[in-house]
Amino acid sequence: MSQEPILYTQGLTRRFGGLVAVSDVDFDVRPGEIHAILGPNGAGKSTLINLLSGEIPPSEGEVLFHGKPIQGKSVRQIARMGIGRSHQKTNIFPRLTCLQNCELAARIHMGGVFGSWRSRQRAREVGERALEVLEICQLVQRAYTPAADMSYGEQRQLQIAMVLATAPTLMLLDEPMAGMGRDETVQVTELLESLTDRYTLVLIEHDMDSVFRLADRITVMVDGCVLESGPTDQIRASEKVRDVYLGRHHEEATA
Amino acid sequence: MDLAFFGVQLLNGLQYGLLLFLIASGLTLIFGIMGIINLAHGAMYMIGAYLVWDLTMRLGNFWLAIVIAIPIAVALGLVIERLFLDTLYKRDHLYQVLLTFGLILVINEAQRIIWGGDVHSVAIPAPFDASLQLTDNLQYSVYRLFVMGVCLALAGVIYWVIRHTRLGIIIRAGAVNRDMVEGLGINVRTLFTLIFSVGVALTAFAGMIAAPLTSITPGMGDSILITCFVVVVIGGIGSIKGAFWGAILIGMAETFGSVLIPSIASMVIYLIMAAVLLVKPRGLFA
Amino acid sequence: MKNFKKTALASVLGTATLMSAFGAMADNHPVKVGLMLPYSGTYTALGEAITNGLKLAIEQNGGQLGGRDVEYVQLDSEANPSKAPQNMSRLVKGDGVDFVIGPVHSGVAMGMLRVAKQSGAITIIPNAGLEAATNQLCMPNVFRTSFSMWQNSFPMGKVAYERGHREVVTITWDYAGGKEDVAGFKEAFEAEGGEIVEEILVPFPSTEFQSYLTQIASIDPDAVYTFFAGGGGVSFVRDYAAAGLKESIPLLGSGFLTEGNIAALDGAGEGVLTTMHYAETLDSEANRSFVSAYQDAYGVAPDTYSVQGYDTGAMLVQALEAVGGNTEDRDALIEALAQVELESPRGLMSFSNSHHPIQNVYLREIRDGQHEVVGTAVEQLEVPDDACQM
Amino acid sequence: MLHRYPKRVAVIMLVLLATVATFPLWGPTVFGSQSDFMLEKLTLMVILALFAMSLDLLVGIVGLVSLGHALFFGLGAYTLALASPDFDAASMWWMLPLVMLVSAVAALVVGLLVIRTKGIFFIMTTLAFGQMLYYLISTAPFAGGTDGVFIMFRPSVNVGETPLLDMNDPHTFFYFCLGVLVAGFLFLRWLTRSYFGQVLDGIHDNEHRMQALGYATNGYKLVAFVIAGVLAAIAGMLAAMQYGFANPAQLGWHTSGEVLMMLILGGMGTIFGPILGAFAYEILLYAYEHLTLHWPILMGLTIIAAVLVLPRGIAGVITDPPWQRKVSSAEGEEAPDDRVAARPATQSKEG
Repeated sequence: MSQEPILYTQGLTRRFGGLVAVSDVDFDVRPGEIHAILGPNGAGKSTLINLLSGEIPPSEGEVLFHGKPIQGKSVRQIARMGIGRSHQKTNIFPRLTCLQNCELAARIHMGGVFGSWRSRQRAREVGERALEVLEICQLVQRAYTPAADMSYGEQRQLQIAMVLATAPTLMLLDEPMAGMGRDETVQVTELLESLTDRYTLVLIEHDMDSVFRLADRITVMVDGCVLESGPTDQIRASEKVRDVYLGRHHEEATA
Repeated sequence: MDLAFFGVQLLNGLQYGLLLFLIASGLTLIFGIMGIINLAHGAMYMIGAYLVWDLTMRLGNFWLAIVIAIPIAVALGLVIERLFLDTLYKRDHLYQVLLTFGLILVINEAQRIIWGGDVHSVAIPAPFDASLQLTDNLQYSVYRLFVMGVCLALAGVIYWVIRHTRLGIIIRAGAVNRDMVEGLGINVRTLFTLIFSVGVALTAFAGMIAAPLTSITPGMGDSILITCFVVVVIGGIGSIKGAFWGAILIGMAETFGSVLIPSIASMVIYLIMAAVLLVKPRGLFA
Repeated sequence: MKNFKKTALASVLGTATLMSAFGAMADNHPVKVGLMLPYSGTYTALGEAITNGLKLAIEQNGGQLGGRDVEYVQLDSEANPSKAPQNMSRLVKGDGVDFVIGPVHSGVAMGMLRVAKQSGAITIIPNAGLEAATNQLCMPNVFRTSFSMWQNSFPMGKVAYERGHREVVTITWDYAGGKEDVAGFKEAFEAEGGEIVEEILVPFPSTEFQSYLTQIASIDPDAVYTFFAGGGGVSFVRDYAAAGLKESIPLLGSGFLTEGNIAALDGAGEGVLTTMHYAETLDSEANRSFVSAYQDAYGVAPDTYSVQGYDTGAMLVQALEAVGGNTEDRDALIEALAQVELESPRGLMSFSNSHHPIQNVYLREIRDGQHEVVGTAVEQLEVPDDACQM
Repeated sequence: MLHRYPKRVAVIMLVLLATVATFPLWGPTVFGSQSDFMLEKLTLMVILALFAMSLDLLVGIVGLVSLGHALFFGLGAYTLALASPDFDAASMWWMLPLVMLVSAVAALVVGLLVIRTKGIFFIMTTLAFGQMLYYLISTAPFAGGTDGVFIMFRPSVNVGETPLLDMNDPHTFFYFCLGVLVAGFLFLRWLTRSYFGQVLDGIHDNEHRMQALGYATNGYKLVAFVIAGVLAAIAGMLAAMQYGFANPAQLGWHTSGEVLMMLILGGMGTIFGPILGAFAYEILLYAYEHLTLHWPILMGLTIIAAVLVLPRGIAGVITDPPWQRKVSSAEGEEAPDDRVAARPATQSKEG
């Protein structure tokens, strides 16, 4: 894989008060791949994602998207550049219906609110786009249910649907399957698989099976640093990873 | 404006600023750690003043009065936190605003029932009841110097706690990101109770040592409250350092503003605040 | 003790009204007196003093007005001008009172008077000193038993000059009352040939005076004239003394600087000169008996506010005697009120065409924590009210 | 669905409207000699309802807790006071647009500064700006200072020379205010259900998410801020008209606090709640003042109780009655509060 990465970081570091959450991380994402980030809790995975999506500024180092630094750009500008993300906490608009959630996401990327106000045409396009992504995420039957009344799994899927609705070139997904049951996990895994041909994904996930099934490359983080990064098979084989990460992961699981 | 005059004004500004810092520090602490907006802060200042007046009347000794008043203030903070705020942390700021606004009404009226509506004052206590000759016709109360000293000392203590103790790390982390505090595996409940009581105590204490320098009247806290807000906004939320420099800035601004540009003296601090917000929407030290 | 005396008075009041109620004829429904005064907030003390004075005066008349019992409707003005019109309207239209007594605060007065103009309700102002009330606004149904800012400060202008002061600095709050007061002093002082070298305005209600005291010291005038009231007055006088200015630069003021708060000054006020239409130490039969009666009733010494309340009560007593308790014929009642002449604790007091008191203004010096009367600054002073001739 | 309420809400509001609107018919028989005063009080409640409703757009819908909303209320009053000719009635045809224009500009300027701040900061900066205007007005020589100013004539509503409405007639004025309130209500109802309203809901639930989606949230908040400001100014103008009196106290932060109380009593974020809240607050105040001179304690405790026990106010009781909570979809109702709960944390992360 010798393509130009669509996003990469150099010496990325972030401190909170005295505590170092991410330290000197070099990280890159190539077009069309699924790049998973593994690591025990508190390893700085979410902080890294937040840095990539520009939601928090780095203390040192920088993030380049399509070769351009995202420093100093607002979250919304970065979103408009084509980085879509979903959060670890279920992060939807509970009082709006499933469809409205997606419309909200689609509308801003299709001429904005006032555009829709002006022309019925635009409004219809937005609605179609929203239904489209619900289709992909198998949520059409729930279109008119308030998000809050949907099952947890569905809410997670809706969140992915919303990211899709913004037609991003890069999707950052923070534990999309967190707290899901087996079947739901499988369902979402399939959903993500169906996206691989069309989207580039950065994925934080605990669920080993899904990760090893989905990811093209994996970066393993421990205590804010990159422990090892490489193709899935390499990581699967790596001794270091097994000891340091899988070991701990086990304790956590059993604890 | 000759040099001596300028010097004295500098002193006035500094003294007022330091007192403001003492009052505002509690406010900013509570904001920073607990994310609680406490409109009743000014009322606490008033309570402090009335407590020390009442106790001085009874005991005839200002210092003794303070020693007894402080625990009362702490207890008051504790009760309020446990009784009312406990339920509010997970709720929108609006509820905090309203509840503490309700507290203002209750506390002010309670004050009137307990201590009445008359104006009171506390005599400047020995051994600081002397004064220095600054210029040929102007004297300066030693007690004001003492107050400055106390404020500086407390500022130092707070700074040290923030910089060099575990609590300090938590406080700093909390000011940046409250989730971290939970993350650090600390009993947040206890921490909050502690912080709030300390915050209230600081404010009440400010009211106590300020008592001999001002007149004790109903609603005396209301006007100081707004000034404190401006200080905190300028300094930056939860930042003790910000509160300090913000307070000094406001102290100087009010002192010199009132003399140099009297026409807009009443608005000068708000103009400064607006200017700061234009440049740094989160305050100078956030 | 205080409380005990309060209850005592209450019971006396109660029985008095009760007895008169028995001896009353069929058509004797009570006179409704509405009090719109601050019973909460900064001005509470004033509101209570006025209420006490008023009730004392009526109590001394057997708790009756013109042979009719009295019913009080007390409403907290909150000293909040924006609520004044609706509160006033509640008393007049809602509770249907025969008189409205109030307020303390000039801003509130403006709001009340707006409604008084529309409704024609008889209003007696027992404190608020805004000039407009009995001049520009000029309403036949509005009386004042207190003072105007001008009336208390004007006499000091002459006094200041006669005491050899030529260059004076004035300092007051940047609000209507303060400006009117200083204007009165300035008028008289400059007429005598004195000069105001600096007019300092302090943001209302700030009590942070240090920078201004420093400024005054650097100007070093012959004297300082000031108007502050309540806590502000206490703070200023104490800070002024603490800054050591009192010895070198005499402090003159309108009476409100120290009125009602002399205890809180604890010595800092000694030697301060003020002009006022009353002093608790006035050596007259009327005053002595008033002071003792007030002491007995409420267990505290009266101040100017109590007197203003007391005279308001006395005014009602006299006027309703004159009309035989008939509150229906408003014109007659207003006429009767305008004719009132009082042997008040403050001395002889009558009303001008604009329904403003014509009264003595005394020069007072604080000695051993009392306002000692140095002399009468002006006999029977009448305020300028060209805009209002009724 | 959001901003759609059970039938009974519409029914209650219509009954209330009918009751209020027909007061002149039944008032005299019920209150007798007091009915004039009661009509006056009712008019005031209607005006305050408009004021509270305007604040609800900020606090309840967008989630911006403003403690300086009285700024616009007072601004409306003073615009009327200062723009009215001394010896003649102004014309409503230009007075109303003027008030709206002035307040819109003011809201834009203030908004540009305060919108950039978040959470507690927003509360404190709005408060401070309110105080700034308060001091400006109370020290400005042209504005009558702390004593306030009279407005001797109510603006007239004429067609050509012939008066369309006699504003000095208490009944006409009452119906005029009621009309404005209803219009304001319908406008806000439409707005909250529009696409724009959807975005505001999104910002309220999770502004951060909205930005992540690519929304320039500050722009939307600013627009809402201006709309709220203009409505508040109209209420302020009516209030000043009613008694012909404007005073700096109308701009003070205590006024802002009071209107927030009306919001919590009525139930925020519902547009119709604040109307109930304004009525409830005024009635309580009237009762308490009659009850005792220590009324502030009662009022204070009422607010504290409302915050602790009835955070969603009267509206909450109507839309989701306690006695049938189990029946109604609990999480569907509670979830929003949880979102709100999550908010301060996110804000302090940003702030």
